[in-house]
Amino acid sequence: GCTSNEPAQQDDSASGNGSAAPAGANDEPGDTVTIGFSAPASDHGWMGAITSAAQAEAEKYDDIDLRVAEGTNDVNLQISQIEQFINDGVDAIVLLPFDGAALTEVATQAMEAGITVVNVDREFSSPFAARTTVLGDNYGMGVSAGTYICDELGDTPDAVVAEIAGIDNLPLTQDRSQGFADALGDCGLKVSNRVAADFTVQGGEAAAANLLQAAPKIDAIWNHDDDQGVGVLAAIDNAGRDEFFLVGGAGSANVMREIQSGDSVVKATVIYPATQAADGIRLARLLVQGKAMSDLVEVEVPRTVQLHAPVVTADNVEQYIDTAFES
Amino acid sequence: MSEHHPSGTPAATPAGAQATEAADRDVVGGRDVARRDRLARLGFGRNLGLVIALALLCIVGVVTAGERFLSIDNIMTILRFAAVIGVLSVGMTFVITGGGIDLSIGSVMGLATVWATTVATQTLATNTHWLVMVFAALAVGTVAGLVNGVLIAYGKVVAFIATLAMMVAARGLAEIIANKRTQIVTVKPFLDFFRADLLGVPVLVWIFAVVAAAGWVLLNRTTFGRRTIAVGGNPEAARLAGIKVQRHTMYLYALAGLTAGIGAVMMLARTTAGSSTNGQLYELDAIAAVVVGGTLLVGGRGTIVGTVFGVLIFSTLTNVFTQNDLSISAQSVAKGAIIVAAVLLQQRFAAGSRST
Amino acid sequence: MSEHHPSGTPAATPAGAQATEAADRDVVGGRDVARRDRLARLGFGRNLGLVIALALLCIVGVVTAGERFLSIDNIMTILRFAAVIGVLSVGMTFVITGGGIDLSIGSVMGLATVWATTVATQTLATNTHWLVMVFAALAVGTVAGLVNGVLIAYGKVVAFIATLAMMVAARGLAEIIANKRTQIVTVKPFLDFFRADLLGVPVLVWIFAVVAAAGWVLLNRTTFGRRTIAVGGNPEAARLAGIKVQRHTMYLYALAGLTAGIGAVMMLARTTAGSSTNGQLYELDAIAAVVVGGTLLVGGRGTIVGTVFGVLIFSTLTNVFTQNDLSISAQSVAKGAIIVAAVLLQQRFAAGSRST
Amino acid sequence: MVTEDPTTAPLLQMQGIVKEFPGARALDGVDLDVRAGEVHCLLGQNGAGKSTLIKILSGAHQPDAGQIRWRGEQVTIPTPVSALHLGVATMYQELDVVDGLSVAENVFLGHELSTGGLLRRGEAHAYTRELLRRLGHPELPPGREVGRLSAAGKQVVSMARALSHDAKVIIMDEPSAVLDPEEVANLFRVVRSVAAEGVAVIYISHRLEEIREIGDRITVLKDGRTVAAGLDVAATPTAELIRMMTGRSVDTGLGRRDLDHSASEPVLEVEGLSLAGAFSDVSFTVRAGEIVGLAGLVGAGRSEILETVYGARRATAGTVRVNGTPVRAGSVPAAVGLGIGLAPEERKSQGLLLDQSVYRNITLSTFARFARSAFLDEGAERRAAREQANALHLSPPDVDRPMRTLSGGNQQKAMLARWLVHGCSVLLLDEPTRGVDVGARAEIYGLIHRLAAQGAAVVVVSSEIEEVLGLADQVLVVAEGRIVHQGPARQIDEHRVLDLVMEGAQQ
Ligand SMILES: Nc1ncnc2c1ncn2[C@@H]1O[C@H](COP(=O)(O)OP(=O)(O)OP(=O)(O)O)[C@@H](O)[C@H]1O
Ligand SMILES: Nc1ncnc2c1ncn2[C@@H]1O[C@H](COP(=O)(O)OP(=O)(O)OP(=O)(O)O)[C@@H](O)[C@H]1O
Ligand SMILES: [Mg+2]
Ligand SMILES: [Mg+2]
Repeated sequence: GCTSNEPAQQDDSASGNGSAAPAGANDEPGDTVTIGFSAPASDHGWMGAITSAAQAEAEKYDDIDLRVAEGTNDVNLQISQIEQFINDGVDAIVLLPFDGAALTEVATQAMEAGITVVNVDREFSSPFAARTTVLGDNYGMGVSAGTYICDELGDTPDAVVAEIAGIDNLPLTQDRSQGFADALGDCGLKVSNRVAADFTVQGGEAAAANLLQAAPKIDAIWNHDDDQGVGVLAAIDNAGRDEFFLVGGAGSANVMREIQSGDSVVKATVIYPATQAADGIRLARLLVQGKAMSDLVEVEVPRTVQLHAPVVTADNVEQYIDTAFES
Repeated sequence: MSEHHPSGTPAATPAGAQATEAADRDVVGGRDVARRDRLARLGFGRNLGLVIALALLCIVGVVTAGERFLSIDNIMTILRFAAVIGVLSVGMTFVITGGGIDLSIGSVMGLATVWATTVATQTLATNTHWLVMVFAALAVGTVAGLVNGVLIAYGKVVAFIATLAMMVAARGLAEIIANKRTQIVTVKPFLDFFRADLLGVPVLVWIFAVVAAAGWVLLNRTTFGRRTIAVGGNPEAARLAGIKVQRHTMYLYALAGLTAGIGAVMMLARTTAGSSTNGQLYELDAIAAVVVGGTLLVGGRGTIVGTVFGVLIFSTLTNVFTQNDLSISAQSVAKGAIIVAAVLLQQRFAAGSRST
Repeated sequence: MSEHHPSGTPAATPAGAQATEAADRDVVGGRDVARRDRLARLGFGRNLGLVIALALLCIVGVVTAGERFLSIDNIMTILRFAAVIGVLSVGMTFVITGGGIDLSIGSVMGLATVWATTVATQTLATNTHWLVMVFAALAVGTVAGLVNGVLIAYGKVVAFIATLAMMVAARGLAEIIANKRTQIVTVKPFLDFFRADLLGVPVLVWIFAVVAAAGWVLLNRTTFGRRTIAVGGNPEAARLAGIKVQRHTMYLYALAGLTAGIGAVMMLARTTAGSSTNGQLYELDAIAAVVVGGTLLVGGRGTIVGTVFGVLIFSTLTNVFTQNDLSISAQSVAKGAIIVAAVLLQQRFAAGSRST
Repeated sequence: MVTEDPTTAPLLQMQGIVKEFPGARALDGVDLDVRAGEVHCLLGQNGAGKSTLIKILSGAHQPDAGQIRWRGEQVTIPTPVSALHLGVATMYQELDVVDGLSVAENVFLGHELSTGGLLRRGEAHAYTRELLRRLGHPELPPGREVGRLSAAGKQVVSMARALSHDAKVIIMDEPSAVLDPEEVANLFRVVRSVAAEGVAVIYISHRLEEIREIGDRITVLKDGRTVAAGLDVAATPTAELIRMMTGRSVDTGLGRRDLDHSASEPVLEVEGLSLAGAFSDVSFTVRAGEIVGLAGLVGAGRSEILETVYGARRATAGTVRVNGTPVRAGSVPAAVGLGIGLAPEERKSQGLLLDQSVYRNITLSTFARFARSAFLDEGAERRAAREQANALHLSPPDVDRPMRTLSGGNQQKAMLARWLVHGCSVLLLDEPTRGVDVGARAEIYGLIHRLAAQGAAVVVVSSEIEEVLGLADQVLVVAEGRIVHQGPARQIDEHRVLDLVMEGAQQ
């Protein structure tokens, strides 16, 4: 059941999962807003989609001048990019930091220089570093995945649950695992095998191959990331195993098609929106132009927007598949 | 300026005190060295350290993970896991034996997976034959290797730097081509062929075996191999003996590129997807395997058997770690320690088999 | 690690053609080369290629980004960015000049940032003085370097492999200590000190300048530096001249570790956080800078001025790229091409300054 | 013979020195005594143990047994530094300078003039300048990078370093191997002057006439044992020395060859060959069976001429023909294909794979010919190599051992064997006897003659003018990259050659 990889969907995916399209006065062109954008290396599908969606979002507005300092996993370099934005006097910075804590100081500097900073996904360690934060819910993602597995396996108390994490030394991975463990704990389950990959296909494949070998019988697997999921599925296919079901993470179109097909081990995936940065761009524009989110909040843009991490299953996949990102 | 080398040989290298002293140890008078040499060439003496290391690992595996560790399934898992790096390591063995180094093969492999899975290539493959994809991957690998080779042999750019540049550039190019997406393999027959088993052994493992065997023959039984050893051992002497050193050097990198292309095909079969992240850091794994296997990093002496052992040791290690649910971090620390231990062990036995 | 070049960078082979032509025909060695020698040592001839490369980059910067590029602010941004890698590169220059290589300094730097920001260290630092953190970072770096040094000098493990093992192990250890979390610096005075400006120039840049100057003096004006060249150029001659080659080699890696420790302090100041991901791949950047700067990868010849230029070229490059909104992928491709171009340019000018 | 009065009492005594290397006993009970102010020569064949003995004396190796007495007191010399402190300075056989450092830095390497680690460069330069003046090379700038010096220049640096130590004993291990006659004379002047100051010099050389000229007493080693100690130079005939070294008598007399080859076919024709910066307009012809010798000073460009004929360097002008066929310029494979062979000057670094077996070294140019389509036939290679090894009396005759374990003379024979297996019509030999002992030397001479007799065209370069004159039919004198004389060897003598060289150098 593999499907095509045509890049088809960018434009509509940018509008987010079902949330209202921009409407009303907020879309009226205003003064041109120069926005600097920086994110970690877009070396896999989700992160690639983050950047593409942000760019596509900016395209839609004539009054946004987007400057993309494209991704890096070197915080030293990312700091330097923000410094350059400050030097250049951009109006706003949308920043998805490789490491929130490490970028906090330079973001604070930007705020002090009068630049509107919108923090995306990985949170700064100081509330003064950003005007608004758009957060994915990593802990919630783990909770969603764990809760789903609990629902499915609740009546098998000694079920074997395995976990294939992403890059293990990122705080977000730790948050996801924590949420997962907490949710499993609620129904008396625990993670019996845990491996970590690196958000890449090859990493997912290698980790899964060894995991399947180490655990002769599994009931459920949660894989943090649908990009590495391509490799994970290849490994599962290779091992010829199907006694378990797999829950994905992030919500790529590919995985949703697997869910839709019904004959795959993938039964569900937990969405982690790849449109956060695009949301950030919109918010930055509103903030600089002094507008509010008129269709939602009358006075000013809120300080924090936390996105939901819904579980996609065969029952509701139709609702999400059109807006999912291609890995 | 010129260098009149004090001690002639390894001196051409800055390898330092250790090289000189190792060389000293080498000066053996006895006449029955010859027989031992021959034994060593068969891989007994020289690889004893490696055999012991691998055996120890297996014992640890059995003790901690039980019989499951020695099951056919698990052994195939280890071998499948070893196969891709193994093929790259065979190419790397040639480059290192020839006195060079290639930091780019991981990236080049990634680039080849991406190139072979572009819409254009896959459409062509669907319309004609899946061999088109194989050909694309091999061609990309070989061409990248050739570029390395030309830069190093004719441009006289130090191998470390030329291939470092290629590593960076190939990764970037792969990202541009893939547009940061994971490109899924849609050519069914390709997957059917490479993901199959043959006589109970996965095709991937067969490929590794064939590449290793071909590499062994090439290095030990052909004029190409002899030239490689000569070029790596003393390039000036090789040149003055009439060997086309520059051209041969170029071939060596092209060969490494070719193995990267083969690795790419295997990677595609294994992961069913082309991605610019494929092969990241594989070059370091391959170098570690080659050196742990006993090939001299200064060139002039190489062993495919050792390399295969080196690869197996590392993949068994990972397997044992996973069986025991060890964290990746602890794995890293242990891996570092084991690399050093393996090299020390290997040195001890290699020296032993040579001098006593 | 060492390299046998197919046809030889100047020092590697005994009779490289270009080398011979460079020589003068006087029996024991030459006439008016002396003055040129002095000029070259001041860095004019030898670094001409680098100066040109940097100037070209700046011109590109100004043309594409306008005057903003030459603003004090932007120059400070470049320098602040260059500072950490710059300090590591100075240490790397010593190791490479001494005939070795260190693949671990990036990881060691990461480990040092983690160690210096553990709750224990920071509590101690809060209760006593922020120097405790500095000391912790420097100590961790130096000890890791010493371990490398001992393995290489006394254990006779090839530098490439020993430091590769350290790279893997240090990263793992850092992850274990940090428990995969980012540790925020809470010691205010530490940040106040290192994040300040002095005479309009950031303290980080001062540190880089001081380290570079100290490195220059150490390499060119002290016994230690001259012995480094001897150890890298001809270890056997160095040994016979009474230099304790092994001990010196060990010191070189300890020195590189120390610079990794200094880099860690700077990184902490810059990011206000210790993390096991800090410094990833910095070793390759440092090596590229050192070699582009003109230090021979085979050892025996090194230049701190060149290294500083190398670092500045790469950080200016990144800056220009960002100014021009170039994608990282395109940057990678360009970076690869520029590494090769810089080395070729550098070779040409270095050869030129020697032979005419 | 040796009377024990205080003035001639031994400064240094070595007794029963034994040194074992894995697989080889290099020294097996050596005695040596050296007096202040004498030039003590150490003689012995390749591999006799001379270098090993002096390495023990200089702290580079540790003896397994035996005693060292310094002014009558027993001492141990655990490191090179302790040797230097004792007053033993050494010029090693293999050039021991560091290319990346300046002359002065090399001179003071290991005992730098420094204050708190900071170098005192001015002082070091002044002192070095003084030493160089003393060595007859005031023109050499102390700041010059040693990598740019010729081999002779490096030897001077090495010597300056030995002198810088204010030593009581200076050891010179084959210092003259890379020097031409003028430089050797210069060296001897220095040796005499330091000896006159009461310093003992231990001098090693394979050139017996040098020993005659400079030596006071001689110790002869054979197979790691002292076979004669403290012989008086004047009182010992050369033939006797050779007999002690080799255990047999060797005819070293190189007469003059007096063969006329004008009737034979020209095999090698060189016309107007030039290499920018090295030599220009070199023309000569070598006929079948003829030996042509190139004489000249070190650095005259003789090696370059050979290497250019061979295609290892690309000529800037001129042609080379073999049996009438032009050789493609700058291509070694083309030259080898046409039957040219070169035994390069620096055997170890330019000629041999020291870690590979002897047979692989011998077949390095021919293994492809033995191969059946790309697949090696090592059996055939071994047989061919063994055949040549036996014909050349390679010792030991085992072709499977690593090249590194052979002595210098035998390594040289293996180089020649390579071209014998190949079957060359033109042989270019650069310093074929450098560092080769008398016994092996005679064999190599015989071999060269035999090759010529079989119809090969041979070109020989040697820094020993006597050797060139003795071996060759025709002599070319090279000075400053030009041929200044060409004629039959029997019509010229050593003095005339030197005169020609000097004239040529002045022009
Ligand atoms: N480091 C070493 N390891 C093993 N054997 C050695 C070593 N050095 C020397 N030998 C052996 O010891 C013997 C004596 O060697 P040595 O170099 O002292 O001879 P030599 O008299 O100086 O010869 P030459 O005239 O060629 O310089 C030789 O057989 C040599 O192969
Ligand atoms: N490898 C080298 N590097 C630099 N200069 C060299 C080199 N080889 C030779 N030269 C220089 O080239 C010139 C010719 O040297 P060449 O070696 O051909 O002389 P030669 O007559 O063969 O002397 P020798 O007896 O030392 O071999 C000399 O000035 C020498 O200094
Ligand atoms: Mg000797
Ligand atoms: Mg010569």
